[in-house]
Amino acid sequence: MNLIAQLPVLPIIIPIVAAPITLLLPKGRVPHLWACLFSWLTFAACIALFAEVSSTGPISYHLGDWAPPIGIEYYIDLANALVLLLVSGIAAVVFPYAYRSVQLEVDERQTPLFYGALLICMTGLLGVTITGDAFNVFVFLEISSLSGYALIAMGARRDRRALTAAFNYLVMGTIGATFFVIGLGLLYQATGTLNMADLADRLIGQDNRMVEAGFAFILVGMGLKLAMFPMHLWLPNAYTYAPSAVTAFMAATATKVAVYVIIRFIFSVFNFDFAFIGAAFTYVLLPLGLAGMFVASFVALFQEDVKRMLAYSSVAQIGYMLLGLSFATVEGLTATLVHIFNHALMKGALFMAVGCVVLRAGSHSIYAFAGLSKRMPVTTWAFLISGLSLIGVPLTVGFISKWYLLQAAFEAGHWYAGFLIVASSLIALAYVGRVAEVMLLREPAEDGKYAMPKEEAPLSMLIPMWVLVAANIYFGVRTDLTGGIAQRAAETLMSMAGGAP
Amino acid sequence: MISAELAIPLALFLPLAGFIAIWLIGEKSPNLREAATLVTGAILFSLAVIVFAAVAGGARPDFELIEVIDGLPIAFQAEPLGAMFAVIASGLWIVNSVYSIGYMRGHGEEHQTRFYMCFAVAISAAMGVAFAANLFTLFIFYEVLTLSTFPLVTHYGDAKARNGGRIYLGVLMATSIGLLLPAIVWTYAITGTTDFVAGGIMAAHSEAVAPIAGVLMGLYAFGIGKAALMPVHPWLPNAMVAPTPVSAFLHAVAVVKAGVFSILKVAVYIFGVDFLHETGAGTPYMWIAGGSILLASAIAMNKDNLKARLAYSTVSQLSYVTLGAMLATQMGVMGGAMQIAAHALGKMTLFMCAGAIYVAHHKSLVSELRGLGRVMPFTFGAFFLGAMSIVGLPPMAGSWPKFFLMLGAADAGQLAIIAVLMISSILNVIYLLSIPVQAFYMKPAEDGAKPQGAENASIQWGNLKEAPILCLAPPMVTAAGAFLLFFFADPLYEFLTPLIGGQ
Amino acid sequence: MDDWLTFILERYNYWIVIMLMMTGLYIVFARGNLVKKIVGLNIFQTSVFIYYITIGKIVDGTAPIYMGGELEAASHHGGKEAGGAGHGAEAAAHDAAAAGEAVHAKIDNSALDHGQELKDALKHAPAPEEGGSLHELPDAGDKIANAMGDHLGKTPPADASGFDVGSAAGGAHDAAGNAAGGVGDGAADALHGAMDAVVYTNPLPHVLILTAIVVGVATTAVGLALAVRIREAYGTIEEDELEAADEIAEFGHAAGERAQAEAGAGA
Amino acid sequence: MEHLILRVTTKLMFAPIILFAFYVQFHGDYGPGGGFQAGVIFAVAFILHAFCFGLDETKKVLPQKALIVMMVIGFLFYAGTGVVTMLLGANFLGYDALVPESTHHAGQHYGILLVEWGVGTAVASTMLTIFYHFAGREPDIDQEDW
Repeated sequence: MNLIAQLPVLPIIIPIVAAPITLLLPKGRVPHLWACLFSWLTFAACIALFAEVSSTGPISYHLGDWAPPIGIEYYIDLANALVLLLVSGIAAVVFPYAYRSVQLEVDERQTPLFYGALLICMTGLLGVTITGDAFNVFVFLEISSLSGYALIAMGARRDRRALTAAFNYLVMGTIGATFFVIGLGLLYQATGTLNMADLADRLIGQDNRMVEAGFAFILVGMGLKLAMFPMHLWLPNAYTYAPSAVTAFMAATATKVAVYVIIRFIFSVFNFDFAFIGAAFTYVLLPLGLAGMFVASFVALFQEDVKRMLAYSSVAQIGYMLLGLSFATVEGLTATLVHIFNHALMKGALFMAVGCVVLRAGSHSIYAFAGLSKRMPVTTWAFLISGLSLIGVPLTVGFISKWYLLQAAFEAGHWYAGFLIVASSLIALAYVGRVAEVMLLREPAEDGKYAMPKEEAPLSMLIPMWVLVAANIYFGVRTDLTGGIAQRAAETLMSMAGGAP
Repeated sequence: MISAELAIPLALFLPLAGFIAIWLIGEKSPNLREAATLVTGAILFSLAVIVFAAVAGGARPDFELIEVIDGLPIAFQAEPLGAMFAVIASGLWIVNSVYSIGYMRGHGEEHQTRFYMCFAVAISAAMGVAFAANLFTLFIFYEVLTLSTFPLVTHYGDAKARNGGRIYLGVLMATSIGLLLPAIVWTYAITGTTDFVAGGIMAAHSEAVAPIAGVLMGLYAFGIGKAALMPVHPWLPNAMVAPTPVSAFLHAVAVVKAGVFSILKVAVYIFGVDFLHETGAGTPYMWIAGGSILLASAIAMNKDNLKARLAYSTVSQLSYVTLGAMLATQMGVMGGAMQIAAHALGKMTLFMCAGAIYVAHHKSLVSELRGLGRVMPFTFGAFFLGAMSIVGLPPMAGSWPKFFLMLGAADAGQLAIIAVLMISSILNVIYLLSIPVQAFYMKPAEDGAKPQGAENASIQWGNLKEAPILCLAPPMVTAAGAFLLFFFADPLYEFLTPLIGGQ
Repeated sequence: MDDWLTFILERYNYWIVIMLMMTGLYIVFARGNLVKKIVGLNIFQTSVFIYYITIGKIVDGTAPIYMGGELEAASHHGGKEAGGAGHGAEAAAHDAAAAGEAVHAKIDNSALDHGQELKDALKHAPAPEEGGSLHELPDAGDKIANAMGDHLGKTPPADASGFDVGSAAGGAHDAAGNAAGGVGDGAADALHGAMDAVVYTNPLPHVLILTAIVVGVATTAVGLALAVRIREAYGTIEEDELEAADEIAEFGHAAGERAQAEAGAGA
Repeated sequence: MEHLILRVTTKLMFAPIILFAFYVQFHGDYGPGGGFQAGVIFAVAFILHAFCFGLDETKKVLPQKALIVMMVIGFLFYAGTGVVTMLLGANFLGYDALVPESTHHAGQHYGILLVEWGVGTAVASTMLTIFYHFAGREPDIDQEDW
């Protein structure tokens, strides 16, 4: 077996083979270690794949040796290699983190299922990213979503609202996925192919209503999946009541992958010759991105629950990504890709910090954070640094995102958007500052519901969390990986779509 | 002898080493901890002097740390203005540290370790601002400075401190992220660089910049919230909840100076004085600065709280620098630059005196100070000299910047500005000089506690009740500095000449 | 008037699909009962299945089963190639042998692969029915190529742009799109005559839908499982009652919570 | 005794249903059918059994633990085939590598059989697991309350 040649399929094969076996493992430590091991193997495969792609260019892998456009193709270029790296990297950090948190938050009998489902969820997300076949996107999307519903519902041990949240997510997610399939059906009817590259070829010149409708269905379907404002209503509850590890993982990856799908469809399947693409940029993505940035940030400001606050903040951050996209320039696309990566780092770290607090205080209400700096200083600082990153303070990844986004806005001539971007980060300043103030300047509760021992979270949680925090700083200073790669990826995507490079 | 190239990175990292040392020593041995602070300060000052000497010799030592985004390195380069700022900040930091020791111990404050740690980070950030070779680097250290001083402002942790801290952080971050960052990115988007270049980078892209130059200048003028141009000044009075050494640090050593320093840098090295003059982009802000000068002085007159009065005085004085930059004449810039130095010494003196009064007698209202001069003659003597410098009376350093600013205003043909400067000086006299005069010559009010000896008609040496020597000596040193600077204004002028294009 | 009627009647499948789709969506949003929501979701998904299947349906088509003689097989597969994969005529003619081989690839492979991942979701897998039946076909590649060439050659060139021929050759499933409908039909007739052999329905949508059905089953199973759990946790599956229960829990809780926390925090 | 007819019929039907499942399973190689359908039909036999004899009786025949094992094995059978082809030097699921010297792609034949077998096993066990879970849930609420 030639490992390099088989590399593109390994990120899928490794976790998907490992996942069912977790079901057979005894409860307790073993499923966790097993899942950890395979998440790291997957990460290693993704790193190798990324190195391969960035040195030799796009890779196409033919499943079952059937050549595209007939066979299913895995197509990896820089854009999805970056997302693959991100998803598997976050997974590699979340899996070790999960153990103690899951012990507390998930029914013990369900732990093998939990790790199995988390592996499958990761597989699904990786699959969505890696595949070059449009229908395959749907299949993988549903794999990740179905396991996601189950994972969210497992939070029911702590709060029964997890069940209703999961149910609502299921309904919305299924509608979204079905819309996506309708869109694919229309495209298939118009072209007779489902391979993305082939679709792109055959769509050239087909500016008819069927293609338009297909695009609209795909956009709305993915919009539901990625919680594009105003289709975000499922997200806050789902993220709030899911087990902490699940929230950290999904917040960092699931919506990002959906954004990636939109990018892939807009730039690699459709192209700028379609009038409706331009219209979608101007009349859909731009206003919705801006509205999401503000409305969601503003709602986040008034949340008593830190997890829910961060969930709304995620909706706002998705607004940034869509905004970057809507400029339809290389800079804008670069900004979106960079922000996809960076936001995953900061939100992952933030939700992990909340998970640590939940472990000790048993609550993610803001009152549980009172005086946290005196009880869990290590966690507090992790939260603060990633919070600063969310605001966009220099030397953190958030700043890099803001910089790219602002630059894109000014260069695209949308200078007003530039000011709206910073205005929205000021709201982020307000809501992060609110938590920071409670953590730093309030006295901890001595008794009552939020009293907790002066005890740090266990190292098994702190180390993964600080790995992400360190990444927040590292990638805030070194942007070769994010900025450089994202720019190259954006240029490729842009030239595919026939836009100005 | 350390080369100037090496001195720059050392100046940045040394305070961080001091930070770690302070952290490790902690409460175990306060003396050792303070020694660490002072040793760091002393070395830092000598490093700054090395750079200063090199710059005086015409060198432009530089250092590049890392390239963050293509074309956007974190890089440093010393030039006259920055070198001057570095020397002032690091020199006053030593004085401030000595004073802090006296104040904090005299007051029995808590969390002293955290206090000194934050100071160390803040001074490092101030060095970064001073030596920044481009706007990007400047912005980074500007934000670090804001964040590292936040724990200092909220030092007491009570409701008042929380509120003050909220305003402090809110205004500074809101202006820097909301206005300064877009301004920098905009500049970068237009010119493709953020480097500080003698003569400015805008002139080469004048076609693109000219229509928006006014807007851009506004973003800088208000975005650099630390310069406290009205109406973005509220953070400054609200930060007065902090212990006095912090106030001194904010007002004299680093924070506000970093603000006006940034404004000067932008005016001189980004816009370029000539370009600014041609486009007239600075004119509206010149008037705002003028208004700010008068308005803040007027408010200061009505403040009975000594620290609040000094705070508004700072708002007013800072606008001198902004005014100098916006005049867009060589003399204006020179006046602004010298004002940084002169005001640092003068205001430092005043704040430390205020703190000393508070430590010795727990008085914080101006009206309570009557007669106190007879008990604290050294403190009020220093206060008097500092106030003279701020007002701009010879033989104190503060007279030179006023002189140059008037020259600059005359050059620019803005006679009204000269009037503003004159009125401001008169107001300064009223609200600043009246304090020592009252303290020395007036009897204390009938009601309220009277320090023993305050009612005496003259100073009786046996009745003196001065603050501890560590609180008393620093203001006297800075007052003396302000006095000396008056006579050494020419070397400073020579040193700063490259700023205005001279050799 | 006639045109209108034809327009509407010819697309009867779309009307059915749209009606089902809207019914399903309406149920999802209008009904408070969680099980009914799932029923609505099912109807909604089913409409999409029907849509997919009808676009693959060919008038007079039969199931794609291996029917004997190699030549015949070749012609099916040739036909299927053009329709199933919907290649443009140029693409098909360009390298018919390769394309012919690719045909089965798409068919059994997509079935397999879509199935593969899905199975993982619920440990199901769809059946790649055609897989086996095609295994000999690559040998017949040359013949396919010839047959393809013939068919394409006989297609009336006048009204056949490359794209139309491609879709029409497949047996004129509606792939020609709204615009190309008439042309496609004509082309299809021409081809029917030309082929004089068994025409069959494009199987690819079926395979896709098999996959989608599995997803649907999985979704329904998860949804119902959640409904059961909700019933156990709340004692109801009516949405408004659930919301009321949560509200009571939250505000009964939250008011005390806040006071307590404030007191505790000494604020 | 009221279920007598049903039970006898079920007993009679059970074997033919299983047989038909196998037919669909293997004929899937040549015509309509295959692992998915076969798995469902296979599961139906047991579901019918559970309807007439009660879930507990069925669980004696096919305990839930066994189903999980079947599920995993079925899946691994499928994925394993793919991995084996990878080890043999082809791409994932490149069946031709199973019998590389064949002139008529016999590898395709074997590969699909193996995969289908795994699929059938997994589907049957999954269907039954779903059924077990729904049917076996303790009815802690009265029927009227639904």
